[in-house]
Amino acid sequence: METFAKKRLEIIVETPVAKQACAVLEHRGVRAYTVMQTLRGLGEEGPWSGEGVVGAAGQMALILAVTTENRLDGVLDDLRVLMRRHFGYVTVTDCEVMRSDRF
Amino acid sequence: METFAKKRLEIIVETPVAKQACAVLEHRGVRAYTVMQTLRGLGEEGPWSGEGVVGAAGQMALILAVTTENRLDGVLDDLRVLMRRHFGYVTVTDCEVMRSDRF
Amino acid sequence: METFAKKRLEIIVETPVAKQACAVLEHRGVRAYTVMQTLRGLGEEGPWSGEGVVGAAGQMALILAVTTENRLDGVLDDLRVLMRRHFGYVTVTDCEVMRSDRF
Amino acid sequence: MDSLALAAQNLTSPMVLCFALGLAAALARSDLSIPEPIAKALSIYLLFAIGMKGGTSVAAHGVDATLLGAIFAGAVLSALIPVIAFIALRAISGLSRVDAAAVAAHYGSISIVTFVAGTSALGGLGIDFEGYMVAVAAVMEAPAILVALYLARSAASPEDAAAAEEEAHLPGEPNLMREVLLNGSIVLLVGAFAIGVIIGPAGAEEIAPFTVDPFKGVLCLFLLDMGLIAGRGLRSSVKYLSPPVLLFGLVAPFCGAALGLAAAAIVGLSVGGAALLAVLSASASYIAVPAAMRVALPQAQPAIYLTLSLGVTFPMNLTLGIPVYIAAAQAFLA
Amino acid sequence: MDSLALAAQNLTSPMVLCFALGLAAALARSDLSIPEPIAKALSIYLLFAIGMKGGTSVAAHGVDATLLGAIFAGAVLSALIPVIAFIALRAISGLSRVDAAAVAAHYGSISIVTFVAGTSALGGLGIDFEGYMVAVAAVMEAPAILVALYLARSAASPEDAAAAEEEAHLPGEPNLMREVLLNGSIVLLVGAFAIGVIIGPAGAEEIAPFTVDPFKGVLCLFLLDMGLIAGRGLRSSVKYLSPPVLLFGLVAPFCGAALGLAAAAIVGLSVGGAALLAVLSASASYIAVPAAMRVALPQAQPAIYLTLSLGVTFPMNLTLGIPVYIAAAQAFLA
Amino acid sequence: MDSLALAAQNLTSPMVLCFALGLAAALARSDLSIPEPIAKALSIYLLFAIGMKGGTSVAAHGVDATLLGAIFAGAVLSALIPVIAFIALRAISGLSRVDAAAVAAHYGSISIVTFVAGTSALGGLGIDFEGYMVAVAAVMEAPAILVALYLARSAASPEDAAAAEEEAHLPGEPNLMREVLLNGSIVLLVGAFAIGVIIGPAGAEEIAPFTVDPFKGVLCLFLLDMGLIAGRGLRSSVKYLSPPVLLFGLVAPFCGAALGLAAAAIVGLSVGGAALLAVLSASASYIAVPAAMRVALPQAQPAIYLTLSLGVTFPMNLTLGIPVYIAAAQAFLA
Ligand SMILES: Nc1ncnc2c1ncn2[C@@H]1O[C@H](COP(=O)(O)O)[C@@H](O)[C@H]1O
Ligand SMILES: Nc1ncnc2c1ncn2[C@@H]1O[C@H](COP(=O)(O)O)[C@@H](O)[C@H]1O
Ligand SMILES: Nc1ncnc2c1ncn2[C@@H]1O[C@H](COP(=O)(O)O)[C@@H](O)[C@H]1O
Ligand code: NA
Ligand code: NA
Ligand code: NA
Repeated sequence: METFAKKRLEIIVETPVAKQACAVLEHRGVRAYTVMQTLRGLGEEGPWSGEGVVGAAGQMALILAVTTENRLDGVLDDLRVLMRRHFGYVTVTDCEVMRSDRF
Repeated sequence: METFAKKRLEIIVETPVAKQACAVLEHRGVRAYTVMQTLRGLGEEGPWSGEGVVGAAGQMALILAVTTENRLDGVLDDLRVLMRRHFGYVTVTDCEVMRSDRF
Repeated sequence: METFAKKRLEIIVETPVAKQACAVLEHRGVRAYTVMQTLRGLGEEGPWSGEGVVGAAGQMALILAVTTENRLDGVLDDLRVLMRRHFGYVTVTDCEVMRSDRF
Repeated sequence: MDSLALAAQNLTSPMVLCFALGLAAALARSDLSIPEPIAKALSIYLLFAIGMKGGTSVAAHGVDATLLGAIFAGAVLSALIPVIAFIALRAISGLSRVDAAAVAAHYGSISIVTFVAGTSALGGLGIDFEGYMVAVAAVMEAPAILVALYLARSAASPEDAAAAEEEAHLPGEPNLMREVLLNGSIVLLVGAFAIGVIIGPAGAEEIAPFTVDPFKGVLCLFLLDMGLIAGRGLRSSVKYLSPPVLLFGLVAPFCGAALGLAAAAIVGLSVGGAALLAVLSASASYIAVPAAMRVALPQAQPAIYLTLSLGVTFPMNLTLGIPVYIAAAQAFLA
Repeated sequence: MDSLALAAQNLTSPMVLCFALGLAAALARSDLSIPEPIAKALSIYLLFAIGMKGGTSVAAHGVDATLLGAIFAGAVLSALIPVIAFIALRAISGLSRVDAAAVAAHYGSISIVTFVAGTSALGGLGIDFEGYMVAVAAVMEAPAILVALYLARSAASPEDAAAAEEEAHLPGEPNLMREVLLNGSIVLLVGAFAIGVIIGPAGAEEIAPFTVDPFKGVLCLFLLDMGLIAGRGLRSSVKYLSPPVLLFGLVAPFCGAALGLAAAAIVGLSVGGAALLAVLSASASYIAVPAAMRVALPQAQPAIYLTLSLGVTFPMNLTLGIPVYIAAAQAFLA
Repeated sequence: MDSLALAAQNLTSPMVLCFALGLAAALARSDLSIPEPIAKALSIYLLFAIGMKGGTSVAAHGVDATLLGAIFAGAVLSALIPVIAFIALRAISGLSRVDAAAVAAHYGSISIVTFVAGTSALGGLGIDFEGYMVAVAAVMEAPAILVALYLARSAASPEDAAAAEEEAHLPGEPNLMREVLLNGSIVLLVGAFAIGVIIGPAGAEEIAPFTVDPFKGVLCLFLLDMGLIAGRGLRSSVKYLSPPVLLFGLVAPFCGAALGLAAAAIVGLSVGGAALLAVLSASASYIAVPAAMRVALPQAQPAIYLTLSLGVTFPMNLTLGIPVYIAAAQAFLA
């Protein structure tokens, strides 16, 4: 079956900044994303856990966005600025999708 | 260490249809999958959020299934039919696994 | 924009053993990971669901770790031992990141 | 107390104010939110408590012949209202057949929290009602869905019909009726009702500090959540509602209530029971039916039916509708 | 009241009916479910409230020498029952050593919700019990695990031993005993017990509208959830239970209860305390032990031990066992 | 009762003991934990109930001129305390400007659960307080953040300034003040307060079995959770707190409380109101401000401010501070 090559962005970012990360995506033409919760983790700042935590600080969100290669550079430019001082990271993976039009 | 090439299917689909998407996988020989919850997102239909929502409508589920390449075509055929009128999308990514037999 | 090739490890493992899987990662030099919850699934052992379940047994966790290729062999060696008798699996995917230093 | 005084008093009840707080918070883009599992738990609590209450009351007062009449009336109303709604929508709204059918399904079916708010308003006025109205509520969930699907499919476009056909051949095509009838909410409501019937008032006494005492407070919190959801929905989707559709969302409940009252009079329900049958007929589903529509009528737009049901009709019923229906029941039946 | 009348009355209690509702819903494949964090919260509430209740009661009535005896008896029962269970299972069931040991661990350990249901049944009958039975419950969680692991490992196959050996060299190999003893449930139960002892009845009064009044209702909701889980487990895994294993799940509790009663008589517990020691001995863990087995005995099949404990023994204890154990305690000790 | 006796009594309250249990469990690495949605729900409940209580009390007792004075005093304290804290931290702690400013923001702002614990301690002593102190609490959340950001930015390093500048040009740069003011906690607190004012004591009576009766018990569970979080934070991050910073976390609250008392005396609050203004001034935010700092001052280290606020100051206030502030209010104002 024919599939189309796209880029899968996976952004793990501290929850208080997740909204801004999404705004960056939208601004750079990524008009679809999905946000997920994470439970706990380990990073440069040591361990963290969201269990029992009430506020957004100290929690990490995962943002998933499948988009086209041509949008990638702009998105990564802005994300690099955003992530310079915030916890988290960004990965880009190659993926295939079934419908080219909707990305 | 020796690893084996497989395909990682990631399906994001509206929750009321997740069960049917899983049935499609099973029917096409994908005998293992994992379902995860998502929090909120943006898509062609605009923004959505699961926060405070009681029913399944208006929520999106993520289905993860690692399978062999030869099963892919059948699965995607059926998923294409299913996803034609439902919210969400499907991505396929190359991945490596440690044990070939169990996929 | 310049990006760097890394490996994305995705481990799905039964929750009671998730802590040990994380210890394995740390021991092999993977100093960052994120743990997520999963909802339900199907596998060799049949279907499972975390809904309404109080204990850790019978639930599956997802561990995400982006790391460098040179750490992979050691990690997979230990994970192979761990996963031999526990439910779940490990996938490795190629990915690109924006900052090389932090992985 | 006349209907306006009732409505005014209703507007300053903690329930309505909590809903208003949620609505205002969402419209002002506050990040106030109730976690999803908590919202589910509140809903489970309300279904459990209201079902139990109905069952206990049936155990205490027994049932009479009107029970069967009321159940039958509920089923008929649930099947009839979508037909009328569909015709009205097609006549005035410009909605496609599919969208009109989907909206119609919501108005034939019921909203249990509107029902609960109705019982709470009756309680505040000291008006009794038949305990089995809970069972009537359960019965009214499903027929509307069947009728609406029939309306939608009977005139589907060729492409829609083809797509539906192809999808129907996929494995795992859900047995919709089974899913609706075994829907968690219905099972819990009916199950708690049955438990209430079995344990009776003495048994219910044991757990009353859980099921009865905090009931109104929990309802307040749930209405806060509903306000948040309704506000969010209005903010993002009110643009999908044309004026005639909006009008439908405001007027249809009164027509539904009138039908409900008429049926109640025929069946011989008490004033309280009649008011509740009116509330049920006036209310529009926003949990079970939307999920069923996404499965069975995916080409209908949820932005229309969900926003109309939750953002327009629900608040109207909560604030204005319920006191009016109660006053009408008092006027016509007492 | 004889044991049959007790059992009959018990069958129509809201607690048992809620469990039955959950079981029926799951077997009928309804999508009714309690969100996972809510189930955890209900369990936290029950542990907190029952621990507090026990501690308060100890503060009110003081402790006597039987406290130490009861704790000792609990530890011995927890260590002894798995040995007997293991021998019995090997003799009749055809389970492998590893599976038999894993099952045995569950029956030596305890189920706190069965204990809670037991206290609730005693309360309904107006029978008092020693507040420190809560501490006895906590003590009985762990020994069974140690004994069962010893049984499993003492005769592991060479491959199993090699695999366990290799795994033991992985970093982060958990300190099982530490994890079991500092298990959240035990810490909460013992901590709430200690708080109850410190604050005493006067302090407990302050929070009684939270810890006491809604207790039974919360228990009902938790049992609804357990019914759902048990039903789901039975549906997918009853096929893994051979007739002898099923029989074990139904009969072993009575043997455990008999041992518990004997120990209670020796130690000198009251009728209520004896009934609870019987309940604890009869009950099978379904939270702590399964998790420990997955870590320490991964080759044992959870489909067997979980389904047996939760799907067979728990319902039997809840419906038939508890009234029988209470009646037996009354007959033998009063 | 003198302040030591008060403190001693306070130490054996169920509230403090629950916090201690959580702290001990976390330090012992128990896996006890409260699911995140449950912790959020407990917090929502407390905000709702305390807001409602304040509003109802205002409806009952009316407001006088001191209301405006108290609100003004709260705003001034919230703006002033960070300046003093910042100067003190720069003088004694060796923290960078940015870290000092971030810490200062926390101490100018407030912790609502400390406030709730204060009202609960007052209730235990039978001391009344002005219902509108809830509104004062809400007012004190935000000014501290603005002042601290000003302090941080007025002397940012060139790189920091450049980075902030560049980040400020990103799309979606949040409107911080808007977000803080429309923060869910503030909206809920103020909204529930307003609802309480509207419905008054009669309306509040209806939902008192939910908002009032179980209040202390829910507070206990929430404090258990806070103990768990505080212990976890201390375990992983106490190493980031140098002795002078630790000292600050222990002493600053008393200075804040003294300022609060002075302001209360000027404004003319009652003893209870004065004690609460002292508690608010002494308390340090651990929900709203940390989140705001992560957005607006990302280069400040959360391991410092969160651990200090939640792991050091909160327990100190809960155990020692509150009784001392109440005793001081009694001594100075009665
Ligand atoms: N390209 C994408 N990347 C990430 N999430 C997506 C994407 N497309 C759709 N989604 C998710 O699926 C939901 C429904 O999408 P849609 O069908 O476009 O309305 C969105 O709200 C997102 O949560
Ligand atoms: N390489 C990584 N793989 C997986 N998760 C990561 C990685 N780096 C950071 N994270 C997650 O992001 C959080 C913050 O990371 P850091 O900015 O390194 O403190 C960590 O606690 C992890 O949850
Ligand atoms: N290939 C796979 N793709 C996705 N999830 C899987 C896969 N294999 C196993 N899982 C998940 O891991 C659980 C345990 O798998 P198993 O060890 O096969 O019983 C399953 O129930 C799934 O949730
Ligand atoms: Na209706
Ligand atoms: Na036992
Ligand atoms: Na302060």
